[in-house]
This record gives sequence, C-alpha cells and structure tokens, in this order.
Amino acid sequence: AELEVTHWWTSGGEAAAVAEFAKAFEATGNTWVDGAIAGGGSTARPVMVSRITGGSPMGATQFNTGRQAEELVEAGLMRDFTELAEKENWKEVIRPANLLEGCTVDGKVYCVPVNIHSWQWLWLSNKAFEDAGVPVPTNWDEFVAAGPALEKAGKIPLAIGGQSWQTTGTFNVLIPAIAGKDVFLKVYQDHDAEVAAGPEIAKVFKAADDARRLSAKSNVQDWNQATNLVITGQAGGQIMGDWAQGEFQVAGQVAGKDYTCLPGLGVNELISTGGDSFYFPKLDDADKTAAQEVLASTMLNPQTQVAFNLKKGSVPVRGDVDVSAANDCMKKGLDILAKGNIIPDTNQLNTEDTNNQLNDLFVEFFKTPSMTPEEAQKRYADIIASAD
Amino acid sequence: MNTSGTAARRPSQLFRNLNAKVASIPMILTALMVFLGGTVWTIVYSFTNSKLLPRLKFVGLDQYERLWSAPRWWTSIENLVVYGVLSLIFSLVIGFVLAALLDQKIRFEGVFRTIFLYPFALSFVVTGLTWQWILNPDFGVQHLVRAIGWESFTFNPLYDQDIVIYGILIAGLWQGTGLVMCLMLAGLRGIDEDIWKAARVDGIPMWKTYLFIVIPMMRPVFITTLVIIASGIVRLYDLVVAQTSGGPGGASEVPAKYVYDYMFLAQNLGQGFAASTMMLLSVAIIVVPWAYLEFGGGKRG
Amino acid sequence: MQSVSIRDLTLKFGALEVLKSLSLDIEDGEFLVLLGPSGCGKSTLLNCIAGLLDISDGQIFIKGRNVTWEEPKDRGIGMVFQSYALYPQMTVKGNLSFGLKTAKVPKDEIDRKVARAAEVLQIEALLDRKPSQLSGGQRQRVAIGRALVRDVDVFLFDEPLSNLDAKLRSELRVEIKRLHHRLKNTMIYVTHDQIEALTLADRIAIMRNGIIQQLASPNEIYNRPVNLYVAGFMGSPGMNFMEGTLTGGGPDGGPQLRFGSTSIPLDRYPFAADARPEKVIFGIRPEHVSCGPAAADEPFSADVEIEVVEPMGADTLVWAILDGKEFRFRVDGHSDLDEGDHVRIGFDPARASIFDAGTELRL
Amino acid sequence: MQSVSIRDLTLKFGALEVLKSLSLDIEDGEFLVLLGPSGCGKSTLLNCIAGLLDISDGQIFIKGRNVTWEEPKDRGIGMVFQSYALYPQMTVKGNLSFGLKTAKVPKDEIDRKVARAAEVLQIEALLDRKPSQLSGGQRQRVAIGRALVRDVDVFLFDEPLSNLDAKLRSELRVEIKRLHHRLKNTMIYVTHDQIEALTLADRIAIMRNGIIQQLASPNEIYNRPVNLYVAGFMGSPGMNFMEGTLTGGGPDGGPQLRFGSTSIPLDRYPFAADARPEKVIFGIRPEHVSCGPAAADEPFSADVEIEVVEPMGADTLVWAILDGKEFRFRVDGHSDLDEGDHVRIGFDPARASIFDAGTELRL
Amino acid sequence: MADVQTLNTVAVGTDPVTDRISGPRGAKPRPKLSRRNIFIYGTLIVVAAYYLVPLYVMVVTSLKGMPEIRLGNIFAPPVDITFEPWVKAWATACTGLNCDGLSRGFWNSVQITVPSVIFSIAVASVNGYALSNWRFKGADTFFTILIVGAFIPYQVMIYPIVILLREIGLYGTLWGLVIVHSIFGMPILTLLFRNYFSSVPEELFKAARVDGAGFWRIYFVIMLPMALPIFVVAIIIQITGVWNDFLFGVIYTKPDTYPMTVQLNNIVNSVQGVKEYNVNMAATILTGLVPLFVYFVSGKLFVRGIAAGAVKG
Ligand SMILES: Nc1ncnc2c1ncn2[C@@H]1O[C@H](COP(=O)(O)OP(=O)(O)OP(=O)(O)O)[C@@H](O)[C@H]1O
Ligand SMILES: Nc1ncnc2c1ncn2[C@@H]1O[C@H](COP(=O)(O)OP(=O)(O)OP(=O)(O)O)[C@@H](O)[C@H]1O
Ligand SMILES: [Mg+2]
Ligand SMILES: [Mg+2]
Repeated sequence: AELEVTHWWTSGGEAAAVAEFAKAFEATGNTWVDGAIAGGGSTARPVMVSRITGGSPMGATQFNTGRQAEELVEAGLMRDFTELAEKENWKEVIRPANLLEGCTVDGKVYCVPVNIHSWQWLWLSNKAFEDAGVPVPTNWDEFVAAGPALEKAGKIPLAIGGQSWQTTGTFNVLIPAIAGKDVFLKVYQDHDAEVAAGPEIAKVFKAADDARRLSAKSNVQDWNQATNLVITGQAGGQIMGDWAQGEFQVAGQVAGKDYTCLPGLGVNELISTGGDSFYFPKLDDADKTAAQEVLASTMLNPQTQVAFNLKKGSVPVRGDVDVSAANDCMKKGLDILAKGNIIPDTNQLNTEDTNNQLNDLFVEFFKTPSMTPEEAQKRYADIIASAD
Repeated sequence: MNTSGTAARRPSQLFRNLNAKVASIPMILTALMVFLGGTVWTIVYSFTNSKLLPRLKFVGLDQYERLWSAPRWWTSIENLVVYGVLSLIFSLVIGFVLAALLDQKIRFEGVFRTIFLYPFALSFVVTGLTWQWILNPDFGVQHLVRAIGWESFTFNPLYDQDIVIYGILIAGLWQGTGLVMCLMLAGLRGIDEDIWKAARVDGIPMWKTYLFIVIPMMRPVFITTLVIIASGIVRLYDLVVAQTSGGPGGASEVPAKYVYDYMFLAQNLGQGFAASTMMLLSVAIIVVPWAYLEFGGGKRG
Repeated sequence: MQSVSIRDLTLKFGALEVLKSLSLDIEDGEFLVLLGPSGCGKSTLLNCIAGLLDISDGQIFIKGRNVTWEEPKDRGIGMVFQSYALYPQMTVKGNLSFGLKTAKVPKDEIDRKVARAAEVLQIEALLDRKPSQLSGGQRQRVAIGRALVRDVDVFLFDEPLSNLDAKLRSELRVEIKRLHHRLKNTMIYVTHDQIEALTLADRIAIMRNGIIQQLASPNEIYNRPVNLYVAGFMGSPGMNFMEGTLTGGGPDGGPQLRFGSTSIPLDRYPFAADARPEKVIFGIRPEHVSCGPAAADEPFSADVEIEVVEPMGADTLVWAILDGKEFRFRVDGHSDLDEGDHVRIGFDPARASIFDAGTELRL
Repeated sequence: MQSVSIRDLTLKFGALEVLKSLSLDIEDGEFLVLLGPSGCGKSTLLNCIAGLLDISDGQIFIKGRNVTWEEPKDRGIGMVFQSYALYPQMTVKGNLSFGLKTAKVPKDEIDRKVARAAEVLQIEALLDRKPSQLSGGQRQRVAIGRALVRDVDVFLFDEPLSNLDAKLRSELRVEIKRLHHRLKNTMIYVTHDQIEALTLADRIAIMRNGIIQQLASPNEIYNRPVNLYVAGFMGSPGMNFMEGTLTGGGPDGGPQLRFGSTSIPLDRYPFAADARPEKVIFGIRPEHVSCGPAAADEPFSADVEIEVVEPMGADTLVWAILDGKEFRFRVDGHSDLDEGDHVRIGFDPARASIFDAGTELRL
Repeated sequence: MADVQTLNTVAVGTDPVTDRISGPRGAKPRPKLSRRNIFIYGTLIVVAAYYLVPLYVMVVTSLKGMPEIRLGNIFAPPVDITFEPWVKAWATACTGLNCDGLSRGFWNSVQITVPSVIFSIAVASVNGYALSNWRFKGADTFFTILIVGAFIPYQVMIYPIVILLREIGLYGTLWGLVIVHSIFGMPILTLLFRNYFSSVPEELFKAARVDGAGFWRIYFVIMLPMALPIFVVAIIIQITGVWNDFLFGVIYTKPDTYPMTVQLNNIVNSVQGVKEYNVNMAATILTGLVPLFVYFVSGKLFVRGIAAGAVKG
C-alpha cells in the first residue's frame, strides 16, 4: 500500500538516510510517499498535528524522541504497537532502554525510535589555536583559559548561532559537564527547583557566563554558519550536537588533525540519548494499517538501522549491529554509550513548553551582558519549579 | 377614492433582497463562523491549559498572568509598538513621497514603479536571508564600507539588541512601500487638476500644496492604505523569523511570533491563545469604533 | 492702455494644435467674455494667460510687461475655476488667506483683506464654515474671494457659473457684474452660456477650433454676426435659417431672396459686403418676428401652421412650419395661440442677417 | 382615472424625514412636473414611485393597482436619470434591448421595438455606437429610448436635461414635448429649471422640504402663486417683493399698500382671501412692469434710478432702485437705457400678488 | 519670428508694449538638468538603487559557485558565472526523497492558485457588490467584523479552521485550501470591491433595476464588465498572496500536491545541512517570477484600477 511519511529531514545527508528507509520499505512491496517539510520541527510539527487532528493523517510521522506527541497519544489518535514490540522483542534490542520508555504510555508502545543523537560535544578548530599560539585544549577549563589568547589573535573563542535552541543546547550541555549527571537529572527529571536554585547550578551559570563572554562576538544565525567559523579557523570552538560532524566531513576535514571533538566537554564524558522516533496515526484503510506495521518493523531491522544511521551520522538504536564504518568521533561516542554513561535528552524530560521558556531565558541571557548569572538563575529556577 | 381601500401590508423584511442575502452568505459565514467564531473559540481556550491539543480544562486567568509576567511578551509588545509606529509613518511617508515624485510626469515611470513594487512579489523566506547578509557586519554593508577605507564604520543592526528592530524595519519597508506607493499614486491621480492650478495661481509652493491641500483630500486612500499596512504590522512574523528568528537575545520578538512559538513550538496552546486574545483585544479596541464610524452609520461610499 | 495683450499665441498638445496663432488685446478695466462650444480652446487660452500651460509659441503681456515665461503667481492674475477648486479641508477663511499667508503678508493685513473681500461678496457669516457646508453659490463666491484678496490686475473666470442652477446663476451673474463695476479690474470670463456672455461682456470673443471668429460688443455680435457660425451660435432658441437664392429683380426691382415658393424683399437690408453670390443663407431671430395683426405691417409676412407652443413664463416660443421648414418665433407670455392654428407672421428684413452659402460670411 | 396615486407617503433616511405624508394624484396621460430647490426631495419621491427606495409609510398606486411593495420591474414604469445612466460597456442597441432581453421578449419583437424607438428618437444611425462615442444630447435620447421600448404606463424623468448646455436643452425640451403628444403616457418629470417646468407641464407641483406647496397649471402657478415661497421660486429673474402695510382708505377710498413714501392703489387687485392683515408683502414680476411713456398709463407709476442694465439678447433686464429698494424690470432688447438714468416705470396691481407677511399665504 | 508688427491686427495699440520684440517668446526653456529634475530623478534613482540592492545580491549570488560564496563578499560580481544553481533549483534540488526541484511544485501551485484566486475574487466581488448596492440590515456589522478579521494573525486561525474544515469534510482537499484562501483574502478584497462599486454611479444600478434585472443579472451584465480594472488589482494582490503562501499550502495539502513554496521552503530551510545559498537565491527568484510577470503585464491597469476604486473610499 502507499504510505505517506512526514518528517523534517531535508538536507543532503538526512535525505540520503531517509532514502534507506524508503528503499527497505519499498522492498516489502509497499510504496513510500515522502512528505518532507523543511524548517525543522517548529515548521513541521504544526503541519503534522493539524493533519492528524484534522482527520487527514499521514501513514507515519517523525517526532523527536520525547514528549512531543504525548497528547496525540492520549487523545487516542496514535496506533498502539505493543503487540509488534512484544513479537519483535523491542525491549531487548533497543538500547539504551530509556528510548523505548519514551515511546511507552500506560505500558503501551506507541512509537519506534530510530536513532540516537547526542548534544554533548565541543568542536575545536586546531588551526585557530595554532594561530593564537596556544595548545588545543582538552577540556572546558582549558578552553576558557585560552579565550583571551584567541581573542588577541582576532578570533571568536566560542561560536554560537543566534537561534535560541543553540544557546539552550549549549547551557544544557554545560549542566552535566560542570555539575554532573545527578544534578542534571534532579533538575530536569525531578524538576527540583531547590537544586536549580542551588550552588551547583550557580557554577553552571558561572560557566555559562564565561561562554557568554567568549561568544560575544559571534554574529551568525544558523548553527552551520557557526560551524563554518570553526572550520575556517575564525572561531576557536563550538558546542553542538553530533550532527555538526557532517559539516567537517563535507569540508574535507579530518578529526584529530584539522579539528578536535571533546564529548562531554572533556570534563564528564557523558552523552545524551536524544533522537527521532516515528509515530503511526490511526488509519481507516486496512491495507495501510498493515503497511504501518511493516514500516515499523522495517525501521528497526538491523540492516536498515546501520544503513540509515551511517548516512544520518547518528548512532543506531540497536546494540546488536555492526558499526565498524563509523569515524573517530562517532566511535568515541559509541564507547561512552557502551560504558553506559548516558543521560536522557532534555526532549524526553521536559515538555516543549518548558524547553521554550528555557530558550527564551537563555537567548536573553547570552545576548544581554548586563544580566547577571544570579538573576538568570533565579528565573531559571522559576521555570523549573513550574515545569511538569 | 377608488384606490384607498386596498392598503397593502408591509411584507416580511426577511425575504426582501433575498438574492443579495443569499449571495452574502459566504461573507456572513466567514464573518460569523470564522472570524467571530474563531475569535470566541480562541478566547474560550485562552482560559484553559491546552497544550498540544485544545482541551477544555479551565485554569482561570493563569495563562494571562503568565503572559503578562513573561519578559518576552513585554519585549514583543514594545517591538511591535516601535515597529508599528515607525513602519506606519515611514511606509506612508516614503510611499507618498515616491508616489508624488512619480506623479511629476516623469519619464520611465513604469520602470520605477515596477522596481518599487517588485519586492512585494518575493517571499519573505529568502529576502529575509538576503537582508540578513546585507546587514551582516562581516560581509555586508559594514564590510564593504570598511573595505573602502572607513575603518571605524559600524552598521550591524541585526546583531545589536538595541537597534535590531530597525534592521527589520529596513527590510519591512523595502518589502511593503511599493504597494503603498501604488495606492498613493492612484490616489494622487484622482485629485482634481484645478486644485493644483488654483494653488499655483495662489503662489503656494509645491510642498505646501501637498502637505496642506492634497494630503487632507486623500483621506479615503490613506484609510485603505492604513488598513492594509496596519493589518500587515499586526501579523508581522515571517520577516522576523527569516531575518533574526527573534534574536539577538530575543530582542526582535513580536507578538505574532510569540503566539506562533507558544502554539506550535512550545505546544502550549493556552498560552498562545491568551497572547492572541490580547492582540485581538487591542486591535478591536482601535478598529471597531473606527470601522463603525467609517463603514457604518448609513452613508454610502 | 492694454491690460492683457496676446501675440501670436500657439499651443499644441503633442500634434494637436489647440490654439492657432491667436492674437488678442484687452483694454484696462474691460470685461471680455470668451464664448464658444465645448472643446474650442477657451480653458486652454485662459490657462495660457495664467501661465498654467507652457505655450508653444507667441508672447503674452500683462500691463505692458512681457510675462511669457513668468510663474503664475508673478503675473498679477487671479483665477476662478469651474469646479471652484476650493481647498476642501480648510474653512472659508483658510481658503481666502492661504495664499496670503504663504506670501508672508502680515497677519493684520491678511485679516483686513479677508474682511473686505468677505464684505464685498457678502460671505462674512460663512467664514468659519468648510466648503462642504456651503451651497453652490456660496462656494462660487468664496472662489471669487480667493482671487479678490490678492489685489490682482486681471481676473480670469473659467465657467464659474456652469455648475449652478438657473436661479443662482442669474443672481451670481449680477453679483459679478456689480463686482466689476466696483473694482474696475480687467476680467476675462469663459462661458458657453450666451445669456451670461450677453449680459456681462463689454466685448465678446467667439471662439471656434482655437480661432477667434468675432470680437465685438454683445450688441454687434447679436445683431450683426460676421459669419454663419457666429449667427447660429448666438441666441437661444437659435436664429431661423433659410437657404435660398438671391435675385436682383423683384416686383419692385430691388434685391430679393427666394426659397421654395416664398420670396422676401431685401431693399431694406443693409448689405455690408459688395459680393452678391447666388446661393445665400437668410437668418432671422425668433424675437424679431411679429405675429398676428402686427405682422401685416411688416415688409414681409406669411401664413404659418403652428406645431408646438412652449410657454416660458414671461413669453412663449412657437414652433411653426413656414414653407415646409421649421420656423420659430416668440410671442407674449399671455398668448392664446394653440397647436394646429394658422397665423400670420412677419418681420423686417433689415433685422435679418444674410450669409454667402459658400464662404458663410455676412453679406 | 388616476394613473399614479400617492397616499400619505412618508420617507425617512434614519432620523431625517425627507417626504412628509405626501399625497398626490396624477391623471392618466398627464404631464406632471415636480419643481423645487435642490434637496427638497424630488428625486426621492421619484425613487419611491419607481420602487427604488423602501418607503417608511403610505401607499402607492399605479393604474389603480397597489404597488407599494412591488419590485421596480413589476410596476410598469420607465425611468430616465439625470446622469443618463447608460450601460457604458453596451452599444446603444444593447442599452435599448437590455430590459427586453431580461424580460425574455422574443428576439424579433425586441428588434421591432428597438427600431421603432430609434426612429422616434432619431438615433437609428447610432445603434452600434458605445455611449462614450455619443454627444450629451444623443446620450439623453438613448436614455429616453431605454424607457420607451418597454411600453410602460408611466414615465419618470429625473432632471433629464440638467447636464446639457442651453442650446441642446431647448432642443430636447421640444422633443420630449413632442414625444408626450405622440405617446400620451403619463409623465412625471423632475427638474429645478423653471423654463422646463413652464413649457412642459400640464400641472406643476412645487415642492419644498418634502411637502408639496402648490399643485396647479403653469399659468396658475406663475400668475397666482399660493404663497410667498412659490412666488419667489418661480420666475427668473424673480418677482420684486416689497414689504409694506395694507391700509383701507386711500385718497379714493379703496385699499392701498404703503411702503416707504410710496403707496400703491389696490382697487383692481382681486383679493382671494378674506383676511386683511396689516403687514403684507407685495410682489410684481419684472415682465409685468412697463417703462417709459407707457408707464404713465398704468394704475401705478413711479420714478426709479437705473443701477445695472443687463442685455439678454431678445430683451434687457434693468436693475433699478425704487424707494431705496432693488427693483427689476424687463424691457425690449433694443432699449437705450443706461446706468444712472432716471426713468418712469409703472404696473397694473391687478397682475401683482400680495401675501400675508405672517403666514406668507396669498391674499 | 521676425515680423511681429503685422500681427497687431486688433487695432488698439495706443501704448506700444516696449519689449514686444525682444522679450521672451514661445515656450519657456526648460534645461534638462534643472534643479528640480536633478532632485526628482536623483531621489528616484537613489531609492531605486536601495530597492535593487537585494535583487542584485540575489542574482549575483545565484550565479556564483559555493566556493566563491564562501569567500564572503556578497557584493562582488561572480568570477565564474554558473547557471548550475538555477538548473538545480528548478530541476534537481531535493526535498526529502524527491529530487526534482521547484518544477514539481510549479504545477501544483498553478493548480492551487488559479481556483483560489478565481474563487476568492468571485466571492469578494459579490460581497463588495452586495455591500455597496444592496445594503441590507446588518451588512455593515458583518463588514466591520470582516475588517477586524484582517488583523487576526493567520496562525491563530489554524486550529479553528482545521476544525471547521474537518466538520464540513473538506480537510485536505483542494477545495478546502481554496476556501481558506478565500477566507483570508476576503477582508481586503471586499474592501477594495466595495469601494469600487460605491464609486459606480448609483443611477446605473437603479436603471438596471427599473429595466427588470435582478441581483445576479445586474452583477454579471452591468457591474462585472465595468469593474475589470479593479479585478486586475484584486488579481495582483491575491496572486501574490496565494502564490507566496506557505503556511496554508503545507497544512491543507498533501505531499503530492504541495505548492512551489513548500519546495522553496524545503530548499531554503534545510537546517541540518550545508546551505546552498546560490540555489536558494535562484529558487526564490524563480518562485517570484509568476507574480512579477503579472505585475509587468498589468502595471498600467493596476494604477488605473485603484484610482477608480479608492478615490471615493
Ligand atoms: N492635456 C491635454 N492633452 C491633450 N489635449 C487636450 C488637453 N487639454 C485639453 N485638450 C484638448 O484641447 C481642446 C481644447 O480644450 P479646452 O479645455 O480648452 O476646451 P474648452 O473650450 O474649455 O471646452 P469646455 O467648454 O468643454 O470647457 C479639446 O479638444 C481638448 O480635448
Ligand atoms: N441615501 C440617503 N441618506 C440620507 N439622506 C439622503 C439620502 N438620499 C437623499 N438624502 C437627503 O434627502 C433629501 C432629499 O434628497 P433628494 O435627492 O430627493 O433631493 P432632490 O430634490 O432630488 O435635489 P436635487 O435637485 O439636488 O437633485 C436631501 O436633503 C438629501 O440630503
Ligand atoms: Mg473648459
Ligand atoms: Mg435629485
């Protein structure tokens, strides 16, 4: 049957990855109707939600792994895949386990996680440090210390794009790196406002203050423009998720030689397990319903997983697949994953509402030098207190 | 009197001009069900804590309390006021001046008119990007001027919180003044030739004639233009997203973007509805009495 | 001394030559009316004098000064437009004083001038109204006032009354005439209403296609039109025209006009030209025709059948058939003529006009 | 039989009562003219008869049928508008046949009717032109033709001639009169031009502020106006009014009018009302005043000083001062009177009208 | 020019005008470079330059290769002119899995735009006609609501309209989208038509009623043919609006009927990838060509049409 799949993967690498899904799905005798919407989740999600609530749903749709589709599930608009999950034993094969938990509501499985993306990376330009005459840092503190030298050499120490999700991401990476995993979970999982107002987070805000100072001169909007500053050596570093790697690759740079990646900022080697999942709205058409099942199963198929994630630059959700083709930085990540040094992604912990409030706060904090860390922390604690 | 006996009763008013009423059904439905209904619906749901989907879980004024305590909302309002006032003034002034210049029986009027109008045809998505480049200090105008030799020249509106809204204004005016110019030009062409002659015989300078005589005469055109500009201002969204995404540091946020972000990004419909209710309320306070005076009251045309 | 003097004025709109090498001298204090059909170039001429149109060739003098290239405001003229062209958003006072303010005339002088103009035009009570609150006649007076306050030598009026109803028109006509008496300015007045032309003018210039056909006193123009066009244009209802042949010998030997079975003796007609073409056109005004017993005494008389009777209050216009052709004449308002009646009419050919059918010039 | 009958018609625009309980009966085949100043409600009344305005109260009958709530097209009326209202995108033929096509009249019948109307109005040659290619007079004829083709009982004309110049007006006036003679339809004709009213009407209704002041024949209205308003409204130039006191005993014992130092004997005046108020207004039309030797023979005569002389072609209007007040009279077109002259004028008070200064009604 | 004396035909010359021969004669000379002209054309050219800068940047960028763009001088003319980006934007740029650029959306856009423009203008013109000529009780109230509606941000109305369309069963169909465009175009277009029809002499309308024509016949036979200029204006405004619409286009259609702007958005907004600015620029210009074309062909009518409509507003 024909199945329309909506997603916001439109760049070259992403599209190539989606093509793997499509290929595998079409091999089962079905047809993949591609419904790509560019502009990221903010553009695509209203479209998806409108269509699902408007009674003209697609066959399958992407959401970020986490709570984005919670209400659609609760409203009974999404298909329950518990049976298939049990049959294919998803509980066992999907790792880390919290990925599937994100798909589970009231004990029932509603989605298929397809990849793992992590945020906790500091990308450094070797050339920039060379120009500034300082060694390439190995952790956050060294990086902060090298700031003045970089500035003297006319470089932007830390590149952060102007869009709000990038600053929030940066801050959220600083929490586990500076204050550790427990504090991170206390704040975002338990929404413990006391911790959020406490001294550990104060340290994080100090670090954020440093980051703010170091990034003051960066004047680009898109994340890939910021990455481009690092690639060309105009900036010292950038805190960005593992997808940044694609940019270095396209520019023909080699990890270790031209650039350096520090997972967990080189302080706490942790990575988060964000990513994408597919949801399957309830359909009337029996053929399509059957095809949904086939698609879900195809997406988790080991070959598909490998093929997809290699193209996408992310980590497969199954532990039982061969990832020997991965590059250096990805291998570092896989190692950390294997060690179990993982934290859930903020998408899995916070509602979009909370994330959005955090976005507003951080974007203001990073662009307003007159706003003190204390002030910001107070507002931060308020947001955490009101989160659910 | 042979006729006085057969007095006719007034027939039901409902069926008079029935066709006109039938033909107006789309308008009536739109007005009632979409605009009025949608507004009421929005207001009702602004008192709920609807998240991703509209749900009738009432929470009183919570959403409004949160709205008015959100610094971003305040920034948005400030920005809209600044942008709105300036954009209104500049659109009208520039649009009028251009129209006045084009009305001087000049050559190549068609060429100039098309040049001023073409931005109206382009979508915001990329024009925003182009303006972002042009205003980018590293490779835009500032770069160019510095390269020429004026080293201390600084012009980076999109990266300075204090003036970012003016950076958006520059692009907004670029996009919108063409249409204003066209409307104004049309209005000028409707002014009685004799008025100009009378003013010339009276020895009144050109600028004074425009300012004290022609502009007051063009009131209806200004009103049409005003509705078009003002509705564009209230809906300002695409341009901001394309140019700055609300940055730097949320300094260029606008209410429509607040609404959109909360409805679709934050998945907090209640908050978005509260914000749009506030917007609608302020629009209604200004527009309804005015519209009633302008269009109601039984005068034709 | 000439107040306005136009030499050889030519004006073209693109290829269209609207005024054709037109010359005209207007005496100081004269009231000149430009009369002509729609589109003949009256407004264009006025605009040229005012400097509102760039002339193509020729010169314009006002008070002996060559103003050909001067700006309208420097020419010492005031102009009143057909559409009034009042500034709609200003009060009457604002309309009157706007030009003076712009010229930086001291405030008390402005007040004095406005007050005087308002008094002359009897619009003192209206000074604070807006044009939209005025009736047509009041608007017209304000428009005149706007020219008045500027102390100009020459007034130009472009059909100032044509938008008004008949009653108001006749009132304002008199007012303008009075104004002229009082101010003694030169006035050039465009109209296509003949009553206005006849009542107001010292001299009338009849225009046609950008050329002045005749420039003379109203009496001269009315009674001795130089050509067929002027004769036909003046008078309402128009002159009765009859085409006929001119013969030398009648029963009494004098010249005669023959048409159909009728012949009119022309002994009393004061021929002005020497030519005696065969084909001529004979014209007689309806009001120069008498009817009933009086008709028999006239040098010429005939019987006619009445077709339509139009009572016009003070007098009555009768449409009749003379020798198969329509023939109009005017009788007293209390006439008891009726349709279908046969009556005797007559007139004195001395009061007629005769034109050469070929050149259309007066004989 | 009454063709159109209006009972107690009231029309309000919001709070403004434009027509006030107006009743009017029009005979079959009558030519009724509605005359009145601008804004008095003439067009409104016509629109009500046509069904283009929803009336507030009252009844309208056409041919004995109550049509108060019928659609315009079902009333059997044809209407001609001041601005012609020709459909600009259609040819003359299209304009004429539009109504017939709408009524689904067979094609050959349409052709026949259009051809006949075109013949009557002499516009056969114009049938394929667009309105923009026609002159004003031709447009007007097409507009009349549009009503004509529809074989209606009642024609409504709303100032059909007021946009035209004087010459054309007088021509079309006659044409409309001829048309009425031929068709014998009922015609209701709105104008504010008195000449039109006087020449065309069987009866005239003079309106003011939504009320009919007098409904009578032209002669009656002109010579015996029922009140001061009608007297002042009719006639151009208007009647001369003098306010004075009515006294019973003159030198010869009869009633007299005194104003200033003048007294006018009223023995010959045919008083219609019984009342003899003290304050009255005396009115006499300019054309009822004689001048020069003839004046001495009149029952009343006096010396006046001439202020303005207005030659109007056929005759001349003289503005003079009688006992300190303006006084107009008409003389022959060839008069040699001049400004500043003193002449003797006189009139017969039997031709005057006298009104109660309080009620303004005719005595 | 020489013998002026002979022209003194009207014999009144007691007071010879002194500078009759020597003085100014004929048209006042107007230097091409007068202060006024310099001011007018100067201003216009400067402003035109300001208006053209973004277009220049877009065109220049669209003709450069990516390496050249990375150099960062947006004003520099292209060293190697390449039409690659144009070809790519039109034919090969990928949207997800579909690599046929804007070309695919082009026909969809045409299919969406044509009925949307026709339908919305049809509805708005009938509204304007009814409002100006057949005023019935309450019409002004509806119109006022409509005008207020012009100020409602589109986004706010998405959910109510989703619900509405779902209830009438038009969600996801082309007609659903046409209705949405008609709804949002209605306020401004109705205003435009209402003002235009109000300036048509009322007598015309009355004459047609006396002639027996009803609501629709007057509209189609009398009003419509006269309103052509204002239709052009409405078409321009509406084509620009519908053609450039992204939000409704993407929400109320499905992938195989996505309009061109969705493709454009996809090409331009590929967040997690390398931005091909040259392709973006080319795509934008390509997308704007249709409205631009409409402007060109109707420029004259545009101004005339509004003049007729707005003057009496
Ligand atoms: N701006 C212009 N461009 C081209 N032709 C013009 C222009 N203005 C006037 N004309 C033409 O010049 C001729 C004279 O026009 P003008 O306005 O002087 O006539 P007029 O005698 O005042 O007529 P009316 O009595 O109708 O006012 C007309 O044929 C008119 O069409
Ligand atoms: N649609 C309307 N709404 C409110 N008042 C109106 C309307 N139409 C006319 N009037 C008023 O009604 C009165 C009568 O108008 P009407 O048009 O009947 O006058 P008229 O006698 O035809 O005048 P004219 O000779 O100027 O045509 C006027 O005072 C006018 O202002
Ligand atoms: Mg003219
Ligand atoms: Mg009227």
